[in-house]
Amino acid sequence: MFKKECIAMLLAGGEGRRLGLLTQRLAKPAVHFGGKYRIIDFTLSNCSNSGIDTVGVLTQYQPLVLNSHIGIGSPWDLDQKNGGVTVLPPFVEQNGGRWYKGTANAIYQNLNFIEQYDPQYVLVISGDHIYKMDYSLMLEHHKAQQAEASIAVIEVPIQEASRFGIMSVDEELRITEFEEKPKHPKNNLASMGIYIFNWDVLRSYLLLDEQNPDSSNDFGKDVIPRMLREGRRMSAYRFQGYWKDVGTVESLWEAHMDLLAEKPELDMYEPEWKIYAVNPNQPPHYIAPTARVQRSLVNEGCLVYGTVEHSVLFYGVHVGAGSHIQDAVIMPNVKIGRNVTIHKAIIGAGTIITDDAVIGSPDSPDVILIGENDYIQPAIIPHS
Amino acid sequence: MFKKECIAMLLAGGEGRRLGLLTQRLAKPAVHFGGKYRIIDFTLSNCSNSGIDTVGVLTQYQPLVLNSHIGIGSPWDLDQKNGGVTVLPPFVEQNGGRWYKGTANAIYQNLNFIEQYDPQYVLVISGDHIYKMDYSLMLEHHKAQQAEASIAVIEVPIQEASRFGIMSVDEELRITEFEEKPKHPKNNLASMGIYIFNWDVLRSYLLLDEQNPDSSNDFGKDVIPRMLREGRRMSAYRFQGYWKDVGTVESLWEAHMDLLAEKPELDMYEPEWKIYAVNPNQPPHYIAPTARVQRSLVNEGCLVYGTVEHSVLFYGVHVGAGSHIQDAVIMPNVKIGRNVTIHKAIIGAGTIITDDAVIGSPDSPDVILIGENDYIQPAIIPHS
Amino acid sequence: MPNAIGVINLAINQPLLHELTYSRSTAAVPFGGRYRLIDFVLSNMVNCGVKKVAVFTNNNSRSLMDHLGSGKEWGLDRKQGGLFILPPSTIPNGTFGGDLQQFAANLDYFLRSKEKYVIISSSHMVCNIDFSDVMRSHVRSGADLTLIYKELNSQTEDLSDSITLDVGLNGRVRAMRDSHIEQGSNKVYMRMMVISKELLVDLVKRSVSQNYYDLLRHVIMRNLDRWHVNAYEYKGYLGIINSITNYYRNSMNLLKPENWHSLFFCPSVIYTKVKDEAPAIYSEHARVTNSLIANGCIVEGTVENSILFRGVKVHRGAIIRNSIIMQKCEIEASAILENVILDKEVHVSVGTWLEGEKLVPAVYSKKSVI
Amino acid sequence: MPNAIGVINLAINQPLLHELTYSRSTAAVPFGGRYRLIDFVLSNMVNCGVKKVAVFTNNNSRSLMDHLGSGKEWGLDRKQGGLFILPPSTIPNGTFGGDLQQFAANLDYFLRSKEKYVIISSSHMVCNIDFSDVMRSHVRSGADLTLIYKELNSQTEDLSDSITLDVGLNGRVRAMRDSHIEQGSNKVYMRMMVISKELLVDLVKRSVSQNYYDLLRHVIMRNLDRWHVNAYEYKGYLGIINSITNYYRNSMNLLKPENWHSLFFCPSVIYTKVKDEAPAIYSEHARVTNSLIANGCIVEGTVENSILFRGVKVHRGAIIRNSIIMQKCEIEASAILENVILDKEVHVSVGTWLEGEKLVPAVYSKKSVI
Repeated sequence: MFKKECIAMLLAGGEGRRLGLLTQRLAKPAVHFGGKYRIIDFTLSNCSNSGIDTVGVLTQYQPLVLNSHIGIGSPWDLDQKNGGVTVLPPFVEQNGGRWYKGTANAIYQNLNFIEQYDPQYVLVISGDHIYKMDYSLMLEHHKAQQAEASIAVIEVPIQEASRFGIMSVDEELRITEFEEKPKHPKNNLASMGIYIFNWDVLRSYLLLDEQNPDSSNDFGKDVIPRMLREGRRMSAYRFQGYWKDVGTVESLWEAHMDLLAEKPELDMYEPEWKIYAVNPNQPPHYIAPTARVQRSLVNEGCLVYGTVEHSVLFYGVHVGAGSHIQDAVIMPNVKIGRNVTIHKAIIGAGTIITDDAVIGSPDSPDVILIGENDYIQPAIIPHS
Repeated sequence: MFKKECIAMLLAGGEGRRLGLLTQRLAKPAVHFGGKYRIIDFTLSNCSNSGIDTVGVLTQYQPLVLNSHIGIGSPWDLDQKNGGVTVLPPFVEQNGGRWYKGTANAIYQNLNFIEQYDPQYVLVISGDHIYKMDYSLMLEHHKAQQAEASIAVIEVPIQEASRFGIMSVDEELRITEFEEKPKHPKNNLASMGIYIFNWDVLRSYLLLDEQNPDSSNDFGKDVIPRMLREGRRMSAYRFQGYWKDVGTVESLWEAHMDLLAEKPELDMYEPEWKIYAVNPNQPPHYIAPTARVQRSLVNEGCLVYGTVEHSVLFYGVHVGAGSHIQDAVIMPNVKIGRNVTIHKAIIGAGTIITDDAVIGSPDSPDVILIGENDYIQPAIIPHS
Repeated sequence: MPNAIGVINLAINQPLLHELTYSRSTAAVPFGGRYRLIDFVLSNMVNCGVKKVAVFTNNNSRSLMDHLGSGKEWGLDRKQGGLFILPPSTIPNGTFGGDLQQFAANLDYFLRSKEKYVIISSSHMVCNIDFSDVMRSHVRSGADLTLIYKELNSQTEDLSDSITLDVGLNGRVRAMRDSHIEQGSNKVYMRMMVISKELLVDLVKRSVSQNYYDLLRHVIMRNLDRWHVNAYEYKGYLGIINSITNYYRNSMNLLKPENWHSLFFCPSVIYTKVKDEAPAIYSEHARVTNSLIANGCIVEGTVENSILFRGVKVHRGAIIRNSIIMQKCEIEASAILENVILDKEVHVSVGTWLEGEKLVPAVYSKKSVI
Repeated sequence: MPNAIGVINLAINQPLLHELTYSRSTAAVPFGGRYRLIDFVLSNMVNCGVKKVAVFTNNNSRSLMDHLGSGKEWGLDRKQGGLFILPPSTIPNGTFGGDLQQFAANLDYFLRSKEKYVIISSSHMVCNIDFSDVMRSHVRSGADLTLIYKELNSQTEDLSDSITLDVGLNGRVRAMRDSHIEQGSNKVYMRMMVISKELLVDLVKRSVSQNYYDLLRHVIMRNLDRWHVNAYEYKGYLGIINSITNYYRNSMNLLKPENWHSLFFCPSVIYTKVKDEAPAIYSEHARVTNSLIANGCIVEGTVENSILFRGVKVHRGAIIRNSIIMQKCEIEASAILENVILDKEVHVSVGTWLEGEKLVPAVYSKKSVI
């Protein structure tokens, strides 16, 4: 194995319970996003585009889809002999195995993996967020600040601050205080859960943390506060740009609608920062003479005979004549019959919706969610 | 994912306890062999050379070295987007995980993996043996015989037959009887532990076997006998050629000595059937003016100043002036000082042997084994 | 998996498509909104399990080689086997040697491989064919040679320059005829054959010494009666791309969903070089009907009866009708395009009006700025 | 990782090695029992983390391209970046354009990439150099240009055709001199430089319009006083491969283990195309001394002071002395070879005696049968 300056450990075990039906058979990072991608594609593409060529992906909940999605990493250019992407499920010893206790424990259990690359820095990220970020700039910042740990931060509305790890920093961006989900947040600089550590420092803290029976073995709750208490040099790295946790049905739907804005905050068309995905090898989509498509994203392999407005169609979606899709997210290979109406909904992959079905309504405040591989007939339409 | 006609499931979890020091930190399939390879390289190369491009490698005991050895499968040409090699450790669910109960259970636990390729046939092999075999010929035989299961068999000396699964066959090579390690073997046709199954048949037997609380979930002990009892069409495939289980220190040493025969039974120089290995990127080895090398295999990166007779040197081995190595297997990166004598021994990778040490003797009946990364001085020479 | 090597024979008899082949070989001509012609035959071969494909190139192969790369997109980037791109051969006096010379120069490649059969195909017959079924027919019939044809009607299709087969009731080919088109139905040879490696090697060895250079015309067609020649009928969609007019017509045929489905999905998918483009985005003002749109397109204008390749930008107020717009073209506001083919990266300025004839589209070459 | 693109400049000033370069470019000449010359500079670049390497080829590049393939062996088979093999350029009137033309034709490549520096190197200076250290020196010194040299003694080394540097006490290059060898110590320019991308692009743009074609001689050497030019001293093993004699001498130098160790291990390993050969096997009758033997060799005879590349067979009774035997040669029984270089796949028949002169070895070309 070869020495690497910086390797990434990507936490991808999230259950995403609040995504309901969508995460029954998938871990949250494997949920479809943006007409073409899965959530984890954004983080993997960030690694690839940032020149980080060694990524350990830590899975545990429903790892099969993630495993076969990641494969040998070709789509993200991570199919490399020295490094590349390695899927790291929890380890089973002769006397059994169990899930990672917390984010820090997940890294701890893979010390051996990290050490074979003898890295100077370890980047810890999660596969739960939609954003584009050049980690190499954060690493430059980390080096320039001679920090032992750096945390990427973003300004959030103060009323939402209590959902995040909130930091106070001095004028040199050194972190002076860190509170995990404070009830009364002092400011609005939230941790994005993206860390760069000097590996020797992280290593010693992981070993200490494991020895502490009271620890929940979590970065935000245990490791970061302890490092700060003990006076480690910690720096905040300010991120500006689109960053979204798509952890609920509403936020997943909203994030899709964000892509349909006049000038979306998240630009997926930048040639220098492509978002890579597994390619389904589909032909260009066909828009029939009877169709009307506006303010929408449509992927390859679709056949559209009806009206699609302000919606996102993933690959292989069929929309029958007379159907009207509005403010909806239609995941891969959904087949929609004729004269179907869909408003403000997310339809899971592989679902079949037969003629004349009506899903959602223009004035419903809620997003309707239909699961994967479902079969929806007019009689059994779920309402919110 | 794409349909595959035949995929391979390679059992690589063996502890290889009888290899003692060599398998303290390695699973048996990861043990070094043949001056350049690890044992599993022979099976992986067989797959690659037989045109089988989808291999699941089932690990459990000490999986780390195997994991990083296999990587994305490039050396064996198995770094493929559709299929390729996938390492399958035991699976951890929310309530925990544990080791595979038996060989059949190992396949059972990976039903999902197999099903994504929707194969017609599944080849079950293990990573414990040294042999070259064209599995595509066995598959042709399986099809020609319209068998539901085929077992590769080899003739063994009748006195050793009780160590194997022994078969009786009719004149069409249909299996009429199968006994696992019989006390009084009726003949000498031994199972090589290489099976081809029709996937639908195997699948149903794995499901049945799991429901049987009395089963040890093993192919040889449970699944094969049951299939035979129930009248499934089972065929024997005769293999002729070199095949060796290198499960003990003696057999590992012997197999190396086999390579040094005038005309070795196992030809590693056949251009049409290369044995692939991870490449250590070492320059050609150097034989000094003071050296003498005869009846030996020497890999790249070696520096030889002494005498090497009837021995195998792996890559990066140094042999100091005045040293004499005879009938020995010297694993990677072993550094041997001056005036050292080694007879009939296996020296584990990375070990340092200082000047004047004496290991083994010409007339000792036993093979001396020295472990990995050891440090041997003249004072503390182990004798058998 | 079939016991066969694939040969994509571009050395000879490749139709030229005027502007589209000035700077590329026919096999590299973009087609179907996303593909190059060669993708179809190459995908057909790998889809039936062929693991070794040799491409006989002609002289204009740089863009083809860029497209194929190491063969990774088709799973052919292998240590042994995989994709072999063979350079054009010249006979000693420097003149062009034809495909027979190329076979002869690479006989070693055929002799060394253990496959028993060779599938030889051109790239300008666009189709989605199950070669395993062809192989089964070949082996079952015990033929020396199997020729693949499609039944086409000369009244509805342009069959100029076609070779037709005369097939007996026993399914054997009695004759092959050059440019001999019957009224009504014709069995058009698809420039695809299966031949045993042994026979191929023998033919090449014997013919090359006689200064023949065209395997099909000089050897196969003249000696049909010597062998058992099996005919295999293909029934899926076939596009014969042998002129700009046929290129245009066959492209437009893909706007019928049954053809789209037949060519791209049945029996298997077609692979091409991945470009990692985001899904196409339609603005408020997009008006698209009866069109194929690839990923990476940004559509703000009107598109009718047209094909947009990957990464095309259509600005607000632009109108595109009955046209083929290749990769990364940009059509600025209020431009009007009708019956045109824009090669890659053409830039059409604000308000420009381009119009071709209904059956003879106007072609604008790569990177033009209009 | 260094903020740099690599350029391996084979467009110009490549020494020819007679028989060894009749059918291949100098960069593709086999060396060191297992490698090609280009492997050294390419490995040096990727070992310090360079992710993009452009190779400027000249006209004889087929075997070089076969060797490099998709760049996989060097980890350069990447979607963005990786290995770019750029064809030789000709200026409009058809004459050879030199390296400046090649830079000019590919300015886009440099302008698009975000790296700030460019490492430019030839391939015939065989060494194992830590380019990250060079980069640090370049950045620390604030120089526009860093030139790499090695201190060599004209009494012990053949320095003909060398360019030497005149370095001031402040470490800055005051002058570069062509074939101006001093008695004793010389600072020999290793045809390796680091330059800021911005300066390079500027130089290329300005010089190409003036019909210059050689970046080094026409631009750099004539304008040294305009910039801050930093000198970097390399202290490891250096082999200057600019003639058959030097090729032979530098090969034989590798039989000193300190050179072997320095070139192949310090600071990093050298990558090459993997051939998956088994370890070398020595028979009962093998007598090998002071030699380098690669994998796949089968040695039954006598080998002294020689280098055997991968897959060489030496039959019983054959004697090889002071020779270089390239890949897959076969030396039959009782043949005697002394002071010879056999190119790849030469077959020497039973009892043949081949002898060259002590300093001027006899060279037998690829695939000869003797």
